[in-house]
Amino acid sequence: MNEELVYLYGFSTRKQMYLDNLLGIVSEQTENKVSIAIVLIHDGVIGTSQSGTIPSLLDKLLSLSVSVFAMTPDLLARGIEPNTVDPRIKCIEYDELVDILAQTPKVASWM
Amino acid sequence: MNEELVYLYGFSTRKQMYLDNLLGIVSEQTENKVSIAIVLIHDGVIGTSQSGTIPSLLDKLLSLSVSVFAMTPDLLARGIEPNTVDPRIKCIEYDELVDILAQTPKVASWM
Amino acid sequence: MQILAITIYSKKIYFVNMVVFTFVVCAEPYKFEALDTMLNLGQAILKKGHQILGIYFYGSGVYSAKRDIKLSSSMRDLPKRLENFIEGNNMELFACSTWMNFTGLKPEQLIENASQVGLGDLSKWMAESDRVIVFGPGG
Amino acid sequence: MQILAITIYSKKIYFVNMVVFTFVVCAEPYKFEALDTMLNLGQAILKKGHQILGIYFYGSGVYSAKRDIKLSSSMRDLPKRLENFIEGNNMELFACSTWMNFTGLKPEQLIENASQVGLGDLSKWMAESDRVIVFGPGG
Amino acid sequence: MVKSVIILCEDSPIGKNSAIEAIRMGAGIMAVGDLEECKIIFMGDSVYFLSKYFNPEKVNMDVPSNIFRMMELSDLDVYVLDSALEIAGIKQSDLVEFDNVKVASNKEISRFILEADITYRY
Amino acid sequence: MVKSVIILCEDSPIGKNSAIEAIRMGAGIMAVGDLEECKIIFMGDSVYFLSKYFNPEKVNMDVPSNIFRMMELSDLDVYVLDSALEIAGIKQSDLVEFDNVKVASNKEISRFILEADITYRY
Repeated sequence: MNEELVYLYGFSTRKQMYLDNLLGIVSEQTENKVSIAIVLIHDGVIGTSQSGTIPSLLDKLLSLSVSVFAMTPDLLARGIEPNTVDPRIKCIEYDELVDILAQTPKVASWM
Repeated sequence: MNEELVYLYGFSTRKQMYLDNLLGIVSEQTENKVSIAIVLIHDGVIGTSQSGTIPSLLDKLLSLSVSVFAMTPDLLARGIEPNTVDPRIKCIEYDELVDILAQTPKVASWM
Repeated sequence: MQILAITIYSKKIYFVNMVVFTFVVCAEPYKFEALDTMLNLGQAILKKGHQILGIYFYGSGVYSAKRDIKLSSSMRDLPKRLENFIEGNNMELFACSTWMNFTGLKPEQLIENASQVGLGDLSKWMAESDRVIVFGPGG
Repeated sequence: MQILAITIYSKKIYFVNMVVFTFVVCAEPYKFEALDTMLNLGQAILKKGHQILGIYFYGSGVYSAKRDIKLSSSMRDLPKRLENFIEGNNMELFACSTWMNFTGLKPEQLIENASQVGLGDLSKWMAESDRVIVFGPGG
Repeated sequence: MVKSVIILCEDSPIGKNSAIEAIRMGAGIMAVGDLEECKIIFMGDSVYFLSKYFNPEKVNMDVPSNIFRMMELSDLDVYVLDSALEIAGIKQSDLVEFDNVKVASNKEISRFILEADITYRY
Repeated sequence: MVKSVIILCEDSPIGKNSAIEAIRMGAGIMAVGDLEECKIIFMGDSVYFLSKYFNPEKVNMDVPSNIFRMMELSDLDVYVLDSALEIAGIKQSDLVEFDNVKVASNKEISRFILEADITYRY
């Protein structure tokens, strides 16, 4: 919980194009040992469940040394059970999101 | 020019998800010897130029026995030179689109 | 059916019948290109002698039928283009009454000759049309 | 800076300072979820004791600040929620004047306590904020 | 002369209003009796709409019970693409229980589109 | 306190108004003098906007000369991702000729985002 930058990513990870761009940038940033958090919000939570197919680009993102979160309310709204979410993702509530936003100096809104 | 069904496809072929769905359906329809036309319109013309990278799903679509058209005005508006478009695609003007729409009994608007 | 033209393509002869179109537009203007393409395609359809029964605006497409907007001088005037298009070609323009409510648009805010109706009128048009072209909500 | 709380996480102690937020909303209501999330996140931010300077509506986001819409009984009343949110928490709501013009929205059609301003006011807010969260145009 | 209509949905039902509007539109055009048939096809991310666990209240959005009632009362046939359900991890037993909601294969949906007079994506 | 801003564009400049609005917004927030810096980054399908062959008049849409003037007159730095240009098949010599339009690598853009106070996608 001492990341320098947090991304709020709000697009279905099954829409390849946008995730491609995020992945390219975050890969580069983590290579330089910058500590990054990514919060999957809105349709960004789609594709995170192990009950279904996890898109390969999301899998790549999860293999980087970044902290990845998913918004529990967004999961539940879509009927996705947080228990089934890939264990590399931490499911969080709005009050935890607020703490992340307050404690991370920089926010990138990608939604 | 005696297709049974014409699709008007209006999304960037670099947005994988939508093209996936179209490809699945059209593949099935052509297997059953149905004659299909696809008109790439709006952002659907993106990805057609051999000067750039042709998305692999578009390439798959072009390898099916379907007639694929691209709207010349949409290409030119985006600065894509019709001469560079994959030769499996026929570039057409609005008046040719009207003929296709008038002569093909069924239209699917995917845009 | 009225025969409009005979065209020859790939050594075959085609008789082009007069075809009746209906348009449905579901995206807002200036953000997505749906309305622009509808106008471009509409002009080409009429030029070839086919008919357009009308244009139905659904969802945030209803914003496309609003008059009295203030544009900068370099921007195309879409409400005016639309007004000219339907007036010059004697066709109807309907905005979905449900979405007029959801957006708070009033009938008097619509462009010249446009009116609000329910989806029943769209189905009537569909049943009278040979082709229906739908410009989706965009995005 | 005002310290709001001390939290312990992974055996480390964190001092939580009061953080000042600004929101920007660029999508229309009922079509995209931007406005809903803004309200959810906004409530959570205030509950934790942080501050929100204001909400700026840009692009077709300006439709979100319109009052006087007619919803069906099963629909959430977003203009009312927004009105309650800014009124109960003493914050400002601005709609971009350029986009008010492009959409033909009039200041008197905006919800209670909302007003139209230029982008200069947004940059002033940005300069006074610790965090700016932007809800994009959607799609 | 159009008699049968197909509406396609591909987008997430929370992120965008497409699923709800496809049904509202389908029910609306079927109400008067000018058309004979309307099928709504859910594929891609839209399939979450038909999960019995779909719960927009979790993000303070509208419960779709009214929309489902519209769907039931009208003569809409709602189909959901089997492979899209699999990708989303939704089992058939997880689907909302309505008589007019059925699972269909890509083969069937491809045929539906060929049979219908018009098809459009909302 | 925010002093520097980055706006990201990913969408096609004809299909959606994102490219134009990103510049309008960037120019607008830089006009008053509260902020020190604003960079606009074009990637994905948005890069067609910066091709010198970009020509919206072909579909009867607005010529972006006003928007380009806005871009020039304000202190905006406009960057375009090199790999996105390559995918689109746009050579550097095909780019509009403005002093404030520059090609940047993924490495550079990644650094810009780290350096800026806030980043957002329009």
